[in-house]
Amino acid sequence: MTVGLIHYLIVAAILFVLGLIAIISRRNAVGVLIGVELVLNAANLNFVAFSRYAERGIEGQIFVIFIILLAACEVAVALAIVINLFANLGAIDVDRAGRMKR
Amino acid sequence: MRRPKNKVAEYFVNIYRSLATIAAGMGVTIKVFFQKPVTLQYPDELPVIEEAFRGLHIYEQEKCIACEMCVKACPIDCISLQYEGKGKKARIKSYRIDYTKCLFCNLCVEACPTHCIKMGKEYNLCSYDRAGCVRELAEDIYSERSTVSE
Amino acid sequence: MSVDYLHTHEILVNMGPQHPSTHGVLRLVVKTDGEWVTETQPYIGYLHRCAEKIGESVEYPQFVPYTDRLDYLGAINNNLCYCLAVERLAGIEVPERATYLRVIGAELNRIASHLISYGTFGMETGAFTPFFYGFRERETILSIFEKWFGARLTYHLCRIGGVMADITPEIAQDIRDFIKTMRAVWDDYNTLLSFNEIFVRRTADVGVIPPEMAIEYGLTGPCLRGSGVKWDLRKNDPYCFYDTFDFDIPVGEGLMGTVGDSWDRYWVRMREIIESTKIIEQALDRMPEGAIRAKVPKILKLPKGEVYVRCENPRGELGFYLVSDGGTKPYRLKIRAPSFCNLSITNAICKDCLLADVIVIVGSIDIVLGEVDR
Amino acid sequence: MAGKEIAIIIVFYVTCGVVVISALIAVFARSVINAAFALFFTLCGMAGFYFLLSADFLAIVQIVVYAGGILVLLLFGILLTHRTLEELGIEKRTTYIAGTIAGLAFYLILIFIIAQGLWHQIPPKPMAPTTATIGRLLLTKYLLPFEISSVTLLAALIGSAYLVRRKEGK
Amino acid sequence: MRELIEYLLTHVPLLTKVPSIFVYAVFILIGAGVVLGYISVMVIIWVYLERKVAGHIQARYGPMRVGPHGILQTIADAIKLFMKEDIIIPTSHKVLFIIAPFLVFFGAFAPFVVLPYSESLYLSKMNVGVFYLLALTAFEVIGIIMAGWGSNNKWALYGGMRHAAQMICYELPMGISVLTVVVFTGSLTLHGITNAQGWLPWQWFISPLKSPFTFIAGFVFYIAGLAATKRVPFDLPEAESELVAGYHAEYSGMRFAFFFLAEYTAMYLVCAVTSLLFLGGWNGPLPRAQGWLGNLLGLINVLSKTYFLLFVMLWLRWTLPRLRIDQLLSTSLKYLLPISLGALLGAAIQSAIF
Amino acid sequence: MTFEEIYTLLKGRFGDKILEKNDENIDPYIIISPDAIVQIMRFLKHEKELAFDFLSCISGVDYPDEGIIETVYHIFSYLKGHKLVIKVRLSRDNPIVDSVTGVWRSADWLEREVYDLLGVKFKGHPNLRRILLPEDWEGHPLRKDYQEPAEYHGIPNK
Repeated sequence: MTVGLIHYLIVAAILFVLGLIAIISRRNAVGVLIGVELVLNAANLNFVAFSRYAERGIEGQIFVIFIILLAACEVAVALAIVINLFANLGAIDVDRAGRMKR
Repeated sequence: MRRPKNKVAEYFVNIYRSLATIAAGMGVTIKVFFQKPVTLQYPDELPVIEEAFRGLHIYEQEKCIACEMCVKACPIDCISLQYEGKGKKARIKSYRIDYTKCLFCNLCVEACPTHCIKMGKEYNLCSYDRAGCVRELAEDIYSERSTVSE
Repeated sequence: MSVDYLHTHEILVNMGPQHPSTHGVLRLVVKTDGEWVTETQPYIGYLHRCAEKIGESVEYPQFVPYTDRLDYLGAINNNLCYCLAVERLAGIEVPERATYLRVIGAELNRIASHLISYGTFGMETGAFTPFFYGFRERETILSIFEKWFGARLTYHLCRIGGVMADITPEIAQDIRDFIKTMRAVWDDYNTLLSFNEIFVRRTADVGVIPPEMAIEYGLTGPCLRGSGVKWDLRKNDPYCFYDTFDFDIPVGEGLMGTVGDSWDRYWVRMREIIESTKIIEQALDRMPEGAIRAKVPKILKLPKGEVYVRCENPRGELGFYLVSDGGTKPYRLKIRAPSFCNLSITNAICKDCLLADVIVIVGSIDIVLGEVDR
Repeated sequence: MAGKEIAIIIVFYVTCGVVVISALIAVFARSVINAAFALFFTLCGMAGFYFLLSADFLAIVQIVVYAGGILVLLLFGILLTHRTLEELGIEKRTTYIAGTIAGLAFYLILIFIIAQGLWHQIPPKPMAPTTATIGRLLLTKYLLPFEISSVTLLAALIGSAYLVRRKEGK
Repeated sequence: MRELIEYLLTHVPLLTKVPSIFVYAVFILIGAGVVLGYISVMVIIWVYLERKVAGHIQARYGPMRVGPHGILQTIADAIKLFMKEDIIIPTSHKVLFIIAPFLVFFGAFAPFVVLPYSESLYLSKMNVGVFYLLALTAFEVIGIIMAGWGSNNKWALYGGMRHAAQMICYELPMGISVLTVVVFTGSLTLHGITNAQGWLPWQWFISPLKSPFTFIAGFVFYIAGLAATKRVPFDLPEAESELVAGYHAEYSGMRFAFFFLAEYTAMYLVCAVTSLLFLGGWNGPLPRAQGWLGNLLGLINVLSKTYFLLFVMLWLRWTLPRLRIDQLLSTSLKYLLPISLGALLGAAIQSAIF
Repeated sequence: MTFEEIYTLLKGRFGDKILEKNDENIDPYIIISPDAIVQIMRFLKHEKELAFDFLSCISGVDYPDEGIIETVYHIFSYLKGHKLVIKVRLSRDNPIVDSVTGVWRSADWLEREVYDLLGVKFKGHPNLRRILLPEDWEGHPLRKDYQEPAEYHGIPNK
């Protein structure tokens, strides 16, 4: 029983689902961001695993680099929004974010 | 030491000034680094105690006439004196100074008409308990016990 | 300083009474928003030793050693001020030599006090070495004091009607040697700390006290002069022949930033060290021979009346308000402590600054808690 | 079985444990700050996976960017956006039930797909340094995406700085 | 290291019988133990040196009591720290409070795996060595935020946050100044970078003759390294006069010792990496040799350069005041970052032309 | 300006609010009526020729025999270099006087100290709390009839 592609896929699936649960359930905006990070990481793991165990070569890793980059952008912008949310509402509850429209 | 108005000039002046002043400061510290330290290795090397030093009191019992001037002069009532008789014939039973209170102000010495008390050079005040800080300066030379033991 | 920052929740931080840079047991309750301080409230009294109450229960000469414990870094100045108050009320004439000795002692003590202020201020900005250099020279002063009258911290030099001990030519030479080394190392001090770019940036434009504000809050001493007010009791309300000495009154000029910032207050102190050496030199040159103590009765009774005497201490204006009812003990002895009044400005200027600035500001005011709490 | 493979299996399962447990904490922890600290271990575990998958450059990037950058930003965000230190990010439990059920359902689907899928798997290539290859690919074949992403990053930075600046007259 | 193990595995008959995984495990443990022991010994020497240098700079002697000239003082202190009561604050977040010092220590300790001391004296020749070094600072950051948060003390939290802000800002110029060197060497391994420098001082990257840009980058790297190791003038996270002790205010005994160890280890690391990247590493004016003699000479070269840089660190520490937090950030973002970017650009142009 | 000139100026301006003067004392003083203190002080500070811009000291003196507490203000002028002592006599049982914090900001802590140690209440003071003694301390120690408490929070006095 060597470690193969399936193992990584299952781990990635677990991470993906956990991230999904966080996105659905958390009301704290930062908690939702943590969920997004988990989902992105799950995707990254799939990419890297495929790039090793499939015939596509190293391209998968390039995608991972772009994803990490996008994650950095996403967190920066999201945190800016969260802080604005906090400044306007005094809380970062995503359920109350609809009020931002005024 | 005004800073230049021009932003670009200020940028480079700041860099130059930081580096220059830091280097100058390092020059001072390295100079001292190679000089001989000025501190004493205390228990091995003892400081020179000057003649005028106001340390623990020295009491010359034979001169004491039990006039209580020192007791009155003390600002903090740290001297307690027990005696029989007055003047030259006074028998001093005890002369205690409470060093937990003493201010080392020299007022008792100045008040003494016969110069029987003065400040010594001893500066070690440590003691294991509060009671140890109360020093008995008078020897009990008049009691029976001390004459017998001699 | 413009305050433009991200507002978050406020935290209430208790700085002191046990904090490395509050000079003893000062307690500052600081309201912060991140690193920004929005409010500072000082709380004092942790070192209250009832000095005024004690003053009412001891005889006049017996209170002199207690004055040592007010501003313990400038003890001779306190002795001097109290003795001047008693002498003025009792009408005691002090011999000329004694007055010069008092001046020498007080000025040496002022240098020692400013050296500590130099060291601790450096320490508060994070530089440890100036502290040791300041202490190195201070030790020399203390050794001179020890040789002269035998004490290193609580001097009790001035007595009512004169001073305790005379100086020998040897001690006079020591003092002259010290002045020479002090002037030499003074430049090193400035290279190491005063003109260091980091230090300048930390202190310049921080805690600016405009002159009107300084007067309004009753600041005295280097804090007042740092704001550019040229006022020194030694020149403006002279005592002990200070008006006959040739020395300058350094005032803050805003050399590194605004007039009245922390750097100016610091720099006034540094320059006062040099001015004090000038006074000492002149006093040593001009000192006549003669008695060092006036004839004062053993049991001193002061006439009924009251007097307010103030002196220029290292930290500002020390005042003694002495009320006598004709007995051997003061009826009322009020001490106007300079640090106490200087400290009252903190919550007005420790606002909208960074946490590190609070420490610099409190350090630049240079308080001694023994005097604040009495 | 060769020693090296046993070692890989051990390392894989240990990393798996770290990742899954810390991810569980990250999702279900009551306090958001605990979740963020747990996420740190998840991210480090991911880097471990990348090492196992012979993507050494990616593993380092993962730690540098995720653990050193994004996570610290997240922590800043958490600490900046809470009124008091005590109530910091305590979540209510009620919303979790629905979320967990939905997640589990989705998980079953995923497992079903993974099990059904006919994965065309080749025997793993030997471990080799990837840095040079990635660098070359980024500057030749993927130059355009690379440049676009750098512009995106810049735009995101400027945008977020604009968003959090203090508004005039406030 | 791996070459050594493989050599032993194939040549020592006894080892071929046991499964190779055990041999690997044992050798990894031995390697870790050697590094740990080496660090401990070094830290003891550095702490002693720091106190001696501080003492003499401040016109005093420093430790003199334990052993001749106090050389056993640090050992006594270490024993004291490990014997002290281990206090865990009841109001703290226990888990974070406990793991934080180990995480910080791991972050400072793990980079030693890639540090070479000579051509053949090293543990691992990781091909992303320099990046690996930078990556591991993340552990330190998270560990310190954890310590600050877990202590449940406002001063500690301030310390943790300050450190996080500081690290985010100073990693950038640090990484970019490393890239300035990498532009010339085309290699991310410490071996490759060191070997690209000759054995005379003007062939090192610090020399303006070789490239003025790496000369600047060397300074930037060293200053950023000072900030990364929280040394004066960048010691804001533990600023004594402001934050009492910052993030480790609530730690005592052994846990405090771990922070202490980590700080000094990180100091050594920055000095060693600077010496490898910019000061020629094991290349030096000493005659070159092969085999164990070469290793020894390399070790002497690296250590002497490292100790020189370390002395400069101490010297700076006992000379300078501390920056304020806004000045700290602007030093990095306004000064070091543009300067290092300029140096990188210049280096790229230089390497393209010549 | 000499003391006499200041006195005549004040007497001319405020009339019977200026109760008494004593120029035999070393520091001559003026006793004024407590109800006009803020006006008089403000006049002293803002009048061009007087310009008493520096309040150096506020002291309280307890005279139990006469049943009064005196509050003494020592004021100086940086501009003119002259000085003045102002006294206010208050009844010992209920000493209340208007605060001069509105005139000089330095009066803030000085008045708090007098309140703390002698129990003089300053009307209009923004923050009249104890300053040197703990908040829950009883009595005002500098009054002549003050008795030391036997213990404070279980800490014996002797």
